[in-house]
Amino acid sequence: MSQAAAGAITLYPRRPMPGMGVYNLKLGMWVFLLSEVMFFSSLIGAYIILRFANLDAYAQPGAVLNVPLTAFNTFVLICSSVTMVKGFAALQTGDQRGTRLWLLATVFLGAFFLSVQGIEYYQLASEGFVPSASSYEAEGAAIYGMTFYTLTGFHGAHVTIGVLALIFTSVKAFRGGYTPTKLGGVEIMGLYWHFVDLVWIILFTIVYLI
Amino acid sequence: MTRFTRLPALLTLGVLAVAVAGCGGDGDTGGAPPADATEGAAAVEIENPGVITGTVMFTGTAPDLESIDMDSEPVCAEKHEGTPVQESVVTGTGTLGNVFVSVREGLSQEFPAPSTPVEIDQSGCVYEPRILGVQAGQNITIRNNDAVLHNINATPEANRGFNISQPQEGMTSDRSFSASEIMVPVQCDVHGWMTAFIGVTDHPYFAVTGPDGSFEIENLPPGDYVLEAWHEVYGAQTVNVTVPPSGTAEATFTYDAAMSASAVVPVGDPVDLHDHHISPVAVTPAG
Amino acid sequence: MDWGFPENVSTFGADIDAAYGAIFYATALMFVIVQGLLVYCIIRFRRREGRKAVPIHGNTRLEILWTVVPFFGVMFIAYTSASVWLDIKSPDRMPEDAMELSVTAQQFEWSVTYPGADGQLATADDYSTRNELHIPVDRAVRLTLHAQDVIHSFYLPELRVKQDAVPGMEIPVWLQATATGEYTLGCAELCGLGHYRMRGTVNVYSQQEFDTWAAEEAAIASGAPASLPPVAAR
Amino acid sequence: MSTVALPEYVHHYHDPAHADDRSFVRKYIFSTDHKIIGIQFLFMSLTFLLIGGLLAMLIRWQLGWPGRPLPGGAVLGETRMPGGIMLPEFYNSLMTMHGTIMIFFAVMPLLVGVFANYLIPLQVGAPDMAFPRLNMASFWLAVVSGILMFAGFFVEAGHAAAGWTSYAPLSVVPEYSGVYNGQVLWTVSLIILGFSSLAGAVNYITTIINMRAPGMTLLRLPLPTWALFITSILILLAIPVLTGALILLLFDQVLGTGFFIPEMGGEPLLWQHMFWYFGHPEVYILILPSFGFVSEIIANGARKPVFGYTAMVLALAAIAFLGWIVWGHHMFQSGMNPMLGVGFMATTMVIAVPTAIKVFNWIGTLWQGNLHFHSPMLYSLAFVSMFVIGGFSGVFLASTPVDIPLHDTYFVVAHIHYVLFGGSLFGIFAALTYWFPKMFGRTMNERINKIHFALTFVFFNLTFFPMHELGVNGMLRRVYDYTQYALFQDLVDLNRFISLSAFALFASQLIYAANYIWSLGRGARASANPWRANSLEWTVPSPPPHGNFDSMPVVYRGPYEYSSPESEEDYLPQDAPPAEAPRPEPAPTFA
Repeated sequence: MSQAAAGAITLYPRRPMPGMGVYNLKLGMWVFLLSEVMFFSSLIGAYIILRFANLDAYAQPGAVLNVPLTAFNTFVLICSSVTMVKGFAALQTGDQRGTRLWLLATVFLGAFFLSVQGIEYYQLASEGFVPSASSYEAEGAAIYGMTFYTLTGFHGAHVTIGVLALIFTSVKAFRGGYTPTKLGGVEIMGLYWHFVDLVWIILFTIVYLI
Repeated sequence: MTRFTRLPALLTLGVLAVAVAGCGGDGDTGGAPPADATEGAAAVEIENPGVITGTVMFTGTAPDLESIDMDSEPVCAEKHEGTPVQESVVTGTGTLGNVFVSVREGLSQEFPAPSTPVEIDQSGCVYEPRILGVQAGQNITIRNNDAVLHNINATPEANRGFNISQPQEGMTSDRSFSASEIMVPVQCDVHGWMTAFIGVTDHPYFAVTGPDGSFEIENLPPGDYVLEAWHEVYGAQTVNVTVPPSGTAEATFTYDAAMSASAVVPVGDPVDLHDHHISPVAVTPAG
Repeated sequence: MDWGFPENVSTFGADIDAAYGAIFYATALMFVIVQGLLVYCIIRFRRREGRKAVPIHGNTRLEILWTVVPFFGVMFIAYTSASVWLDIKSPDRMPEDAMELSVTAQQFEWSVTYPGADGQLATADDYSTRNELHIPVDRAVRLTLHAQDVIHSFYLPELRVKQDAVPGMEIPVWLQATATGEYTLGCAELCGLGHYRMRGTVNVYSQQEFDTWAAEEAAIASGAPASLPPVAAR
Repeated sequence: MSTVALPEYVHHYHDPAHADDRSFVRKYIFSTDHKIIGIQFLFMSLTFLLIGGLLAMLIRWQLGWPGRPLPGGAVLGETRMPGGIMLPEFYNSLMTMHGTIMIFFAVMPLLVGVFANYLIPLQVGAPDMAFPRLNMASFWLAVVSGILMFAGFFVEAGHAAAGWTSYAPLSVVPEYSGVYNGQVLWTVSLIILGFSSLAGAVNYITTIINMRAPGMTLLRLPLPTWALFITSILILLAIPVLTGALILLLFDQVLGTGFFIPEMGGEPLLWQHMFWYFGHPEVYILILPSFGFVSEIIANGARKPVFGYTAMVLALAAIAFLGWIVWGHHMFQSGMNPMLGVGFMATTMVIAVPTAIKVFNWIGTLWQGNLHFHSPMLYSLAFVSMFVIGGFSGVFLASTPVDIPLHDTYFVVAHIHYVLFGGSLFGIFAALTYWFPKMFGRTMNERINKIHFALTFVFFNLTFFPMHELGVNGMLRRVYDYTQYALFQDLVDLNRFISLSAFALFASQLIYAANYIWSLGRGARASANPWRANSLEWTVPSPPPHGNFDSMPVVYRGPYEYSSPESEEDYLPQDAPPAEAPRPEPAPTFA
């Protein structure tokens, strides 16, 4: 047990206990993401139940939604996970410039994803597919619109928060705020980003493909 | 199903939080009129006021009225001689009662709401009167004269609705509507047969016909008006009238028993005022 | 006020009451054991000067015992309950030849629709009663519950029936009364400010009385004026 | 093990030479100190406990004297109690808010907000929480949420009135309920409270996993910390489901969607499934921490190790796990497929097993002990006794056929109050009293506490035990005026008796409140370890300084080594090195 009696402060040794072997911030993020899993599970569960209860109200894949566009968008989001990994790898090797560039690339891809989603929403709305009952002609479409926009909208909100956090992280990276020994911020950012990516892959499968 | 979109509620949540600390009072008395408001249209000086008189005629055979099964509410059944009926169609000899007649177009002035409330009673498990007119902002005093629970569920479109209860005899509640709306349906959910309609106007020029079908609207500024008649079974009609200075205009509406088949009674939705020039008497199938 | 359930006039009510009784005696026994042990410990091991507690950390054999015994106890209760439950609620087990009625709940009344002379629901000669359920004794009755607005719960305490009526769903319920008389009909699920007034009566008649009543009602229904077009409220 | 040293691991321990120079605002209002936050939660939730109790008194007035004007009740206004006569819609608001406030703003923050915050770092030997600022946010979000919830009483058309379960469509459509913004406020408030609980749970879990002192293995954790750990996991996983359901409800309420409206393709039962999928784990959130407190206090009072410590931990975990697969037992009569009912009955019945383990282990802990009946011990013993009754009434409700006559009657009300008041709240009284010296450096008046205990125990049973009888007679819950039913008319006398007992029960609680407040300023000074207990919080001064421990404690044994042959005394602190006598303590203040 090493107690650095540096002045007035007693320091914990690096790992006081046989805990999970991860530092607080990372563990906290994992724990938080568990709750996010439950949140999205509840929304997806509601979607599935409502869809089974109103089979006729849901269009066939591709009948209403623009699947190719969203498939491309999914690819973009997966790419952004790759750039995120690259950024973190660069930071671990001390490559500050690489970190900054990869982070910026992730910001760009995230923002691009959101823009495409915005365009998709705009197109659907102008075709009459809005989340309320009266405006869409197809019978029973109210429940389809409601669930579609709620599910994708909450994912979009998570991506938006992620992009804002990524911008914050990038600014900090440009100021040299991260080093190979101080990389917690980037690592938990990555965890969150990969989670959002993973959720999208599930949502895309359920909402667009099935 | 009609539902309010209460997005503003969300936006004012923060304000509400402050309101708790600040007001702590009763926020629910509704839009009571200012205390110094003088009564009725007297507040507005009308030069050379005119009058509209008229009759709502009725042709054909009036239907038998639906009887109300009040067995489960003996307190109310006792108040009726014989079997109580649903007074949806009240006729005289060739005339129609319970028609709400009001000026729909042609007024340019503003009329402050009267400070005296109008009253509606619940007695013997029916509303009295069944058809009620009130000015926007004017208080409606609702009274329970039965020793049973009544609830008053008003479901307007243009106004904030309410659903309040009066569990004991003698209880009164005051409510008002802020915007004109013809008509606001009122329902007692405990006694499904209990129905009333409240016509809300933003001026004092309205009347409800008696069984003789006659109505009179006084103290009108001279000018051209669109007059509308509304009946819960036979629908709405409009007619053009011209009120001469200090004179009397006549207006006649005619309903036929056959109209009940086609009438969609515009509850809540105002009639299309651009229809009135087609014919002086026209059933407006709105909705 | 009785100490038990209200008088039972339902065929399956006796099974429910028996299940209740069995659980009552089982838990009463456990209650005496547990609270008795607690009181015994409190008195027997109360503080004495100079005595030191015995530092027992546990006893595996005992712990296994009080894991296994309650497990089989409650599983036995669950097993015996299951068949009673399915006899009452499972649509597959409901009597085939039952009289069909339809019950519609709305704020704040029950309306019961009876088949007319043709014995079929949803035909022109149907008639209905408000806040009154009229049934013959000793005959299985199958009711289909509907709700117009919010969730209500069809509650007949003397007939041991309770079943929510959910808007958008059709839920079957069956019952068979064993005694004539007037019983309670209520709403057991909060349905708004008039919830407490949403009650009526169940009239159980002999078959003969019921037929008389039904004939009268059918006559009134067919002789009555055609109802007016619905007022466009609500 | 990585060789990279990360500054995140550095924690500041208290240095007595270094004066605490934080400003008043940083120290007591926007404090990041887990102890201050715990005490903030304490006063917030005690206020709500009082409000929730007052609402219950109004409810009991109406039930004892249906339709009779309450003297002075007219001050509540024409829309609530005109002339002192309660309106049905106000009654519905009262019972809705009694449930909501007691569950979400009184018992839950008392158990978790107060004690998870206060105890976890002290019991695991950490200087503070893993994320102190997140912890502060957790408290202030709860305050915002509480204000929004309370605001509902003052909005037009009154507060939420669809029950604490808020079943759709009643909770969605204003024309059905007569409630407008009150229902929206209810939803928004609980969404915000969800974020508060979540922030707390992330903190507690991380702290317990990562910030234990050396030697504090998982199986040396005191049982309150174990219980709070498992509770936090339940919160972490259950609250997001509620939040999801509430967001859909909010959309239905304000945006005109129809997730729960059948006319629009929605499913009313979906709300019930989502709500109870959260709601049943929530029930365990409301009882597990009390299990922990009571285990700790019974061992202390009996001067004996907890009987079957490992079994106690496993039982906690088993109850928490089973809590996820039993939610349907709230919905036996809801129109759910009856076959599902059978499955849910079976899983529900199984919960009796770990619960029985706990009860027998508590009795085992008393066996051959040397029982000190200090007031926390009395509360704890009452907890065991009352919780057992609540558990037994649960068996009736779990049996699907027996649930038919009992569902939605006062039997359910009796059951929930035996568990939540007789259980959780007795546990809370035990914990509040037991840790009072640690939190405030003073002791509560023991004699007054014992009077409070006796009155509460008697009037609690007089209030709630007869409710079983009401329920068996068929009396419905959530009914404004049961005398409308001919069947229930002869229940008035019993209801009046219950109401009088409830008033006495409420009055008895004021004794405790007065004692609590008086003791804050005037109680006798407490030593560091007045109960002669073993866990780490008793090794530091009362109240503990900012940063808790002077230096990192080292743990050598489990927390319940009472009457160990290793020690001369009948206790042995967790951090006492082997073969070292416990620190001398003055004679116990209880007797």
